[in-house]
Amino acid sequence: MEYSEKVMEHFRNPRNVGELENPDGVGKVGNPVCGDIMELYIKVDGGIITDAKFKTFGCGAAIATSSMVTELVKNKTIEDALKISNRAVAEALGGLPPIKMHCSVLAEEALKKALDDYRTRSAQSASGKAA
Amino acid sequence: MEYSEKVMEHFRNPRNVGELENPDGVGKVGNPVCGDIMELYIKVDGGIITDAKFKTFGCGAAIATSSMVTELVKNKTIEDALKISNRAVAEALGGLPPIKMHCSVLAEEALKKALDDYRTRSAQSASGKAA
Amino acid sequence: MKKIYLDNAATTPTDRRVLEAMVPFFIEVYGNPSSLHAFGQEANHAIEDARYTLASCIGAKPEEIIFTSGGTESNNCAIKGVAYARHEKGNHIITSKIEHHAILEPCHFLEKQGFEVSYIPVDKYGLVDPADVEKAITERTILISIMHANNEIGTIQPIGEIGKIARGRGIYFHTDAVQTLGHIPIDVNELNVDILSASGHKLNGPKGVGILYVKKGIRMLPFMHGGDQEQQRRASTHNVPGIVGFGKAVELAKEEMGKEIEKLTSLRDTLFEGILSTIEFTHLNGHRTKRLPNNVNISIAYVEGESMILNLDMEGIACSTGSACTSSSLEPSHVLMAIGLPHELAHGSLRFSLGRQTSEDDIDYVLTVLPGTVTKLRSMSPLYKKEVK
Amino acid sequence: MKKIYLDNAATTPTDRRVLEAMVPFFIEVYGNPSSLHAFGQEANHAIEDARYTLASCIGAKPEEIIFTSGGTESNNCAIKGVAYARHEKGNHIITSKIEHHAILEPCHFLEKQGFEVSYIPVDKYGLVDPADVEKAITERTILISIMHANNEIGTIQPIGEIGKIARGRGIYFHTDAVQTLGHIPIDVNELNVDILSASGHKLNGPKGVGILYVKKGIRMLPFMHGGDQEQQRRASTHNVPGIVGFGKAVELAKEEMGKEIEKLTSLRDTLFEGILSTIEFTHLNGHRTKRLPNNVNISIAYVEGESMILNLDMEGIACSTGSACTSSSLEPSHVLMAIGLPHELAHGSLRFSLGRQTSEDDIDYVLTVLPGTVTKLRSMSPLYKKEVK
Ligand SMILES: Cc1ncc(COP(=O)(O)O)c(C=O)c1O
Ligand SMILES: Cc1ncc(COP(=O)(O)O)c(C=O)c1O
Repeated sequence: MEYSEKVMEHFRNPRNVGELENPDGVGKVGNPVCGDIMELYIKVDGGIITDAKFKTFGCGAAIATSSMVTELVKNKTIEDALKISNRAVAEALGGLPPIKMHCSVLAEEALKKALDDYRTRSAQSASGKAA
Repeated sequence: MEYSEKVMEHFRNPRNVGELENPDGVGKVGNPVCGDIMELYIKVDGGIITDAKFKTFGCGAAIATSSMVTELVKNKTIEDALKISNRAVAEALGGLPPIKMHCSVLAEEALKKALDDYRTRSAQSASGKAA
Repeated sequence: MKKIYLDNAATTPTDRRVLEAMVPFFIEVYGNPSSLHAFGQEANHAIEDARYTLASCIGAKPEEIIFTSGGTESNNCAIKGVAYARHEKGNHIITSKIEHHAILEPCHFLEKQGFEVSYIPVDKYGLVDPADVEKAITERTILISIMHANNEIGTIQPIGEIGKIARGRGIYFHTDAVQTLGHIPIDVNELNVDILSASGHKLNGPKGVGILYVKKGIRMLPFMHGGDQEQQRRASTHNVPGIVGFGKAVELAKEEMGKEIEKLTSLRDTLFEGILSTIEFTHLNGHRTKRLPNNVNISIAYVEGESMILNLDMEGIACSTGSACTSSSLEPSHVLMAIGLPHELAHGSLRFSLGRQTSEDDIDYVLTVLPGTVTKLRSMSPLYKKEVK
Repeated sequence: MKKIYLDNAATTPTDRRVLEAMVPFFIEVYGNPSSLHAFGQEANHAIEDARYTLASCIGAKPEEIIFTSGGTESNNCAIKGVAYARHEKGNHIITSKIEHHAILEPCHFLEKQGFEVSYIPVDKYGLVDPADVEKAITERTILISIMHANNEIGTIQPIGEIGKIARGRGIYFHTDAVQTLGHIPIDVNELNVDILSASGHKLNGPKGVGILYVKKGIRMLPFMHGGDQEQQRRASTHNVPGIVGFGKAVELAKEEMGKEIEKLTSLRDTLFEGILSTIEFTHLNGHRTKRLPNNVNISIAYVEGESMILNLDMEGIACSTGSACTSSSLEPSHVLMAIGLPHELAHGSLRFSLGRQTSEDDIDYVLTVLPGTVTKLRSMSPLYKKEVK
């Protein structure tokens, strides 16, 4: 098993580590049994993701995919963000060892959850406003 | 598997190779299946074995035990010769590898057969004389 | 960059003196020890010398030592060889939950063939209770196999006691001594073992060579079938340089064992005490004293093992999580689970295994680097935040 | 004294260039290839390079190569691994009467476990007739294993043809190529083989390392159970120096094969023609042309093999009767019996196997010494006297 240079680069210097103060969407996935836990925070402004941060407990690939997905998602519309697949994350990292592909799946799931969360929240605040 | 120095010495320079012209006893043992064939010739004079020779097709141990048994038997009485066991032959050679002990058995058998042959012949010639 | 190798439980560098002893057997004395000619016989002498050295190091007779290709083969041979030889007597095997995969997998294979295996649990230090072994024995038990010391957490088992129980019941007793040969004293008579496995590369010998000690009178089938080598108990052309190297490694290990144990025990304690005292939320896995002199296994809460290893590697420090051969697996270590660690701690443990070349400076360096690495990873960890805030 | 090694079929000296390639992996790049850290990953690169070299030498893909501890393990793994994986499909195996013990003994072991094995006879040259193999196939045949070239008499089998038959019937086909890898061209696609065994020490590589080629899609159980190495198909810490050495040996053998075949074929023919023309009552065993370039096997009537070997050894010439691993056995070679030799001739045969270092002078020396040795032993032989007088 060996990581690509790009994975190692993101692992060494992960982008967007941390939490957002008042996030518009949060996605939490994984569990301690499989050894990977990811939390993804997004900020949305006018349908555009303006910021993204993560916290991850996990292996090198988990950290690198978290870092990459936050990079990929920034400045994207919600719609485009929904199209980001695990393969896209893995490819952006120059590939992942087969045994680590599940980390990219986790990153995709975290993103989907955060986007879901954003939509639930905005629906609520919309209905709140409407109420 | 390894031979003692003494075995190698007898193998390198086997004593008493050949046949006797008019032997008083001949012992032939072994067969091609097991890979060892021994022929032992003795000359007897006044109850004493005065000469012994051998021909052997066989491994290093077969040649060395043949050589040793001819040495051991010379100048022995028939009675003493009958007492020569395969162990005695092996010991006189400084031991044999376990897998080669059967060669010493063969040597003992060849000797016993030669002595038997001698006794049969002398009994015959005695009865011949008596008749 | 400094390069510090603290993964000696995975494998060790071959000692230069060992390599020097091996070299002639590649290019000069290259005969096949089974050959009758001088080239073969000279090689044969060399392996018999090594056999003698190995045997006398563990209190065995030379003819009780079989050379194999390593610890895994020795274990496969022990487990399957006894199972197949004694299956008319019974089909039950007893082992522990914390054995190396090279024991557990042969057991799983035999289970599919109709054998039954009891896996004895361990306490929180990783100790097997001999009473548990005794209770597990049935009429149909043919083999007990308990490792001498664990490769992950270093816990040393009460082998002598378990061996006594086995012997009292006429059951064969095997121990996997791959982590102990050359590191702590072994006497097969005191340990009451019938069969013992060891591997050359764990004691600064070469990779690809092992031994199986089989007490005289013990009945086993061969595992590697073929030629007549090793008294028909293990076929294949002898790995002469490997065997010679193993012999040399054991000779050196025996000479230096006393000093080595003293040095490593002290470095070991410095290392784990240093970690426990400078990094919060850490704890030592395994037993504090019934422990290999070279083993430090630490759980570091809120961080994951692989990312620790990669970070330490970037600083020139080589260590591992669990055993090397499963480091590509997603499952947390079965050993850490067996001692009762929760999943997240099992995923977040590090093994530092010291060796002949380890110095005080190396340990100091680890103690300097490690806290920063942990802080960095914890700052990314969603678990840390929650617990600590 | 002159020392001439003509037992290269038993084992070869390790080429100096091979040893040089290995040395760094003992003392510098000593990591466990399964480890994540730099020490491990560097070792991992080295074994993957070797895997690539091996694979491309036989027309395979790297992931189809499994490293083992030698030819015997590869053969055990092939035979038992297929048998256990496919026993629901059938329990019948086809092999030949002249296989190496490392095939025959696993087969005998499986017979005790309920498998059935057909041992195909050979003709007087040691050739298997593909039609005989075809006739032996039943509904329950799961594996055919026929060796590429015989280790005693050097006969090269029609593997491609047999492979075609096997493939046509959907039966796995294994070949023991221990005597051929690096000596004659091998292409697994042309040979139609699914599984192939080879061993490092037969081509001036190190002892204790082998390969098993397993075509993609072929189902086998592992033989050596334990860790996750080799895609879970063969456990145990990689023998890194051994694997690197094997890779280098194959690289060299491939480069030099053309010249080597030419040189050895010519020396081989000089040797056996010399013997046949100067010593009466001798004959060549095996096929005259479908024959390994390095193999001369001669029956010398009226003398026994071991005493020949010992006498030649006294003159500095190393050769063998039959295969080295059974040279301690009393039975005559099963191969020589299978080609129809009477017992006394089977007991009286010599194998000279030439190697990279063999020179014309060596062959001349043998031709000078041999007649005297034969005369000496015949003068002691009770068989000679009878027949010849
Ligand atoms: C306890 C234990 N048993 C068995 C083995 C397997 O030994 P090897 O890798 O030499 O096959 C190892 C190490 O890998 C080990 O630590
Ligand atoms: C044809 C053949 N198969 C298998 C083997 C066994 O190989 P190894 O000794 O490397 O186990 C040999 C040589 O010993 C051989 O000549």
